[in-house]
Amino acid sequence: MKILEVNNIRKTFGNVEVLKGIDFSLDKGQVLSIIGSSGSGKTTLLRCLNFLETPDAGEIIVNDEVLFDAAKSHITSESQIRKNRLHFGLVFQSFNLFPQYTALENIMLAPRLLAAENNYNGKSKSEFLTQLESQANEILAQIGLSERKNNYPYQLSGGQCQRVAIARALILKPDILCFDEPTSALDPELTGEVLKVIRGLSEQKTTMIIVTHEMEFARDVASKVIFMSDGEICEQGSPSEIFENPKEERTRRFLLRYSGK
Amino acid sequence: MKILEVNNIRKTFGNVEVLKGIDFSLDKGQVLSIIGSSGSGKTTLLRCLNFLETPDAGEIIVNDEVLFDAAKSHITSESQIRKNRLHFGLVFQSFNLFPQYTALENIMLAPRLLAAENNYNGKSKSEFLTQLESQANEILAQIGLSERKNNYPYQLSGGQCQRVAIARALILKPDILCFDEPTSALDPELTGEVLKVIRGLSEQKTTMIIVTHEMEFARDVASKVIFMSDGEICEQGSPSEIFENPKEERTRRFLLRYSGK
Amino acid sequence: YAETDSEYVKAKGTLVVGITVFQPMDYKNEAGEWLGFDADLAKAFAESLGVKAEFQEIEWNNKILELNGRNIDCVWNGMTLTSEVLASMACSKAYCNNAQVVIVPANVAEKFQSVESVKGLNFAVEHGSAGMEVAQANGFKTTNVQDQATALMEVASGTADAAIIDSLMAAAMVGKGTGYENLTYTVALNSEEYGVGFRKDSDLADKLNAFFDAKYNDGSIQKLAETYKIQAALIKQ
Amino acid sequence: MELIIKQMPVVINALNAGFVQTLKLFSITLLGAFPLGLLIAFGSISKITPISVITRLFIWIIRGTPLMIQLLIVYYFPGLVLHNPIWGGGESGRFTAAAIAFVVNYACYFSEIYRGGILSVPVGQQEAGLVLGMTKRQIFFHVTLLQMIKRIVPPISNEIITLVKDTALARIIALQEIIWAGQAFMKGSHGISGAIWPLFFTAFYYLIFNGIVTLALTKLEDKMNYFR
Amino acid sequence: MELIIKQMPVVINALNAGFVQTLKLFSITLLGAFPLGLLIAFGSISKITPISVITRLFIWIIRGTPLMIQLLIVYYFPGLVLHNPIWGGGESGRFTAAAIAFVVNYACYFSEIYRGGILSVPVGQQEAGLVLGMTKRQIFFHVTLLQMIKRIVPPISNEIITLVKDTALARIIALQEIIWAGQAFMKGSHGISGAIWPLFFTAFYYLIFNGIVTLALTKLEDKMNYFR
Ligand SMILES: Nc1ncnc2c1ncn2[C@@H]1O[C@H](COP(=O)(O)OP(=O)(O)OP(=O)(O)O)[C@@H](O)[C@H]1O
Ligand SMILES: Nc1ncnc2c1ncn2[C@@H]1O[C@H](COP(=O)(O)OP(=O)(O)OP(=O)(O)O)[C@@H](O)[C@H]1O
Ligand SMILES: [Mg+2]
Ligand SMILES: [Mg+2]
Repeated sequence: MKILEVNNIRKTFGNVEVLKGIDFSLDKGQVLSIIGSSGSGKTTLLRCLNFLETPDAGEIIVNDEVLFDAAKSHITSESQIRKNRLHFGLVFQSFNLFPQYTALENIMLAPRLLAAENNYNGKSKSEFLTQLESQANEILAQIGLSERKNNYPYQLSGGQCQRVAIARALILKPDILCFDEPTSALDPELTGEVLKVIRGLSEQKTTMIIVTHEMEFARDVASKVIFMSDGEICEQGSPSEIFENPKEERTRRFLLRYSGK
Repeated sequence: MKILEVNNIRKTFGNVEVLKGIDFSLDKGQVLSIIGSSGSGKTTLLRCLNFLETPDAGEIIVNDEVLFDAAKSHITSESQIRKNRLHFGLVFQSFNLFPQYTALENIMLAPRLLAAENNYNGKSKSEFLTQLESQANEILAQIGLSERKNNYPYQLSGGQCQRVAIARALILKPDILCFDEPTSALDPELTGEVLKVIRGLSEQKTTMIIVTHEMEFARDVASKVIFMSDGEICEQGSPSEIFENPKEERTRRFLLRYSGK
Repeated sequence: YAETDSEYVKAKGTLVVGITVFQPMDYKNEAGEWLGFDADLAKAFAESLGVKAEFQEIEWNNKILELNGRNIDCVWNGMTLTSEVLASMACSKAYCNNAQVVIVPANVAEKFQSVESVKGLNFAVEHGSAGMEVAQANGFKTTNVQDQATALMEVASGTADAAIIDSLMAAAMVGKGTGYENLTYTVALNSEEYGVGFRKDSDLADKLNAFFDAKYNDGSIQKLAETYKIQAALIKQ
Repeated sequence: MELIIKQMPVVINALNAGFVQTLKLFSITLLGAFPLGLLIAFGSISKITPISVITRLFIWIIRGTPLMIQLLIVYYFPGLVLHNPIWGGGESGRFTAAAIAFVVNYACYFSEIYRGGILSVPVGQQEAGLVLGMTKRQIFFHVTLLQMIKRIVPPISNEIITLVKDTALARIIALQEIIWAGQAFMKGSHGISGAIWPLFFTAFYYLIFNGIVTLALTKLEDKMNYFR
Repeated sequence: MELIIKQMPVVINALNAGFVQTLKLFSITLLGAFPLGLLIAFGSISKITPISVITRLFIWIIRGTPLMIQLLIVYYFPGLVLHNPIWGGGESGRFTAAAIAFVVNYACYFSEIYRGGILSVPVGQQEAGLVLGMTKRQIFFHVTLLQMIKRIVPPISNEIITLVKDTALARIIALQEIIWAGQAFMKGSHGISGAIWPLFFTAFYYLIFNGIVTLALTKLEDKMNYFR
């Protein structure tokens, strides 16, 4: 069952075409790994999916609903974009936790504000907050951070911060969770704990798109791999197709660089 | 032939004993990899070898010459310490290139100042500088940076910076070259080029001590591996001994953490 | 220091005269040289001591500091001999009459020709000046400003209804042909006298008194007064 | 020395009165310049070019000329040039004029600090808010504002310390602040004349005032340190 | 208006003369405060406790009191209290006293900036030098110094801009800088009296002076941008 369809996404900054027509689709519960060298447009693609950038052309379709159509983008209202964003979650490379809130507060802030706008969906405020907090606690337990929930970001290690960032995205129950190099700002030793959480999510059939430089992990966890080069999808397929039998010369060269030989 | 002997090095900061008696030795041309979890004292050990910290106890012997003996350390003169330092080279995790100098100037600065003190070893200044520059160019070619020699550090990628840092240490011809996590500040993609340079040095039989989190690389390049834990050497041996048949429970647990499983 | 103030002055060869710009007593011509009734007299007095007169503009507020700190040797600048001045300096005899007069905008001058009529006005006066004393003695409402020129400006800008300044200054600075054409002066609130101030215990005050006597007797002071049109105010020595 | 001890109570009383003026000017300047500065900052980063150009020109002029001249212009210009002496001549009119000059001057300095503060909050914070479905308004009030405040506390503190001393400039339009009160004893006031020590004594008032303000600001900075 | 045009040449001449004093004070303050500030900075981070404590106390007092009072004390204290009027009463003595007060005041402000600059060069730079066998002296001159200068250019620039305007304070001890020259026409000078516009006109001098200084400092900052 297709959850996401991306058609012919293009994006130009100034006079540099960064995305040159990206097409791919994703089934519910699949994990997509995007690999590719620096500057190939991976981050820009994720930012387009999360409406942080407006593509110049193309469509984004989620659950058969057209969320974005470049042809009509100028008539989309701010509040419509806000709603569209909630189909996606995004975990940044540099976490971007809110430094003035504890781990728990970071997780609860967005749903609390959203609910306040909707009069707490008919519940009383305190009832809603109790429910929200128990939900947040559940997620905290899932990522193994129950004990640090009252710590501020600066009191957490990089790996712990990234896990809070994942929890913050999860609580909004996005259809598709995106990761932009979730471990590249981390010490190698702390990388493991974040990868473990992502692996756990994949076992629960969370639909995910993961931009990563961790080749071994990408191969392990993905159901589908895209190799991007220079704003285009150069090659896509199953992990074994890409990693063991890359068809394209560019893919082969890219993978070689990771071994340092 | 023993090039380095370290006997019972101890170091305390405040009331925390960070190094609890470190003993090991190294033969000429060997490559030693030091692994161990964060806070186990690896950096402190390298800093002691390079006289950036003064150990509280122990000896450091290079080529049968006692460079450091804690019992006599208080009578060692500044200029003696300077001389001792030149037996070692140290490449920092964060490169610490001098930002106001080009790659070439970074490499030439220290030997130039040193020679100026010694009246250019009897040569004329211009003759000396020509020789030094051709030497620097040779090293730049060796690390593959001939074309970037006139760039300032901010114009270089992390991997290129680290290679310049290596060249800067090499030009002083140290007996033992030390690396403190030389790739951990780098994007995974740039790691390869630095590791390649280090691999090249090992093929030329450069004696090296490498603190690293790149387990695969450590296994590959090292002739000897030390696993440190909590200020002590927990286990040492050949790469295959440590990585395939670790004797100690602590070593096993540490290595497991790297797989993220 | 030398035994007496006159020896001190002679030893350094200059008599530093503290002044502010005050027409017609001390002011600069277009070439930038100091002239005026006080300035010319001071030059002559210095000459009689065998030293050179040096004019130094000061911040009027700081005149006692300047004198006691020996940055200047005398204050000779149309200075009214108020009780405060007499208490803190060694002063010469009075040499010139003065009055504190009320300055008002010319267009309303008719209404303010008596002490009674100006009672309700808001006055700008120089802080610590004779004008301030007179105003207080009459129970006027005052605003104290830094100097008399500022007091004039306060009236011109309408931030005060009236000012009280020296009549000699008023004659030179307000009315037709001056910078303040729209102002005029009306009531004189008192009569008072100008003197020259030296450091306490200075012997120069007596020397100046003798100098005044001599110059009055030979008629040169009177001639000088005519030059600056203040002959009417001159005091007989 | 004995004389000084005898004069002390009178002097202290007069200096205290002057100090009250100093303190009033100080407080009103802060109260006015904090919000006005924010307004000016928004003007200077406005996307409407005429607004931002004019605001920046205004900031440049105010920051480029001495506060002393600004005081003279604010106080005397309406009467002298516009022939409309809006301030009146009393102490309260002078105070109002001084307060306006100070508020505008400091608001311009503050605005530049605010601007820096707003721009220095990493854009990632905004984007994180957007991605979580927050509105721009919610992001400003719940995410950016406090981080901005944290960043501007140190530079604003410097300006506040400068303000402590700048209040002395108000004497140029005859506002009788503490230095004026100290100088009065040189000229004669309260039966004391030719006394210099009261003027120098005002330095202690400044040191103590300054010390208290510095302490309070350090406290505030510490308070903001609960996060990083 | 016509009158103003007639008065213009005379006024400009007089203002120029005042401006020369302003300029002289400005330059000498910088020339003196740059090296003295470094000395004070070294004192304040000295490992000899009495030196560092006394230096810091001194800095605290100077930064905590108005420059206006410092000017009054430097100029009048020797004569009034020590009975030794070292400055004399002339313009040159006043200038010397003003210059000393300004140099010391600004040196204290600069010293804090230097201190910050020295401490902000990462310790890794020193360690890299040590490991390469360089002496501490070589490291200071060949590695640290230029990086420190680069870091302090922006805050020093701010102080220099403030100095442009602070020079106006010297009028308190009757140094005839440009505002004094402007005010003189209110009282009568060069045959003009009761003219207020020259005083307001001085603002243009400040704006232009300020503009030139800002430009020069921006150039300098750009120059240091060849490395990061
Ligand atoms: N806002 C922008 N304005 C201009 N150019 C941009 C902008 N964002 C990205 N680019 C350019 O677009 C190209 C693709 O950038 P992008 O960040 O998507 O690459 P990436 O694949 O994520 O690389 P990396 O692996 O380094 O994160 C780069 O050349 C980048 O310089
Ligand atoms: N200058 C110092 N003062 C006080 N404690 C220090 C100092 N330097 C290091 N330590 C402490 O010594 C211990 C060992 O630190 P060290 O940096 O040697 O560990 P490491 O093995 O290099 O760790 P990592 O893998 O994180 O670099 C740590 O607990 C650290 O906090
Ligand atoms: Mg990216
Ligand atoms: Mg380390």
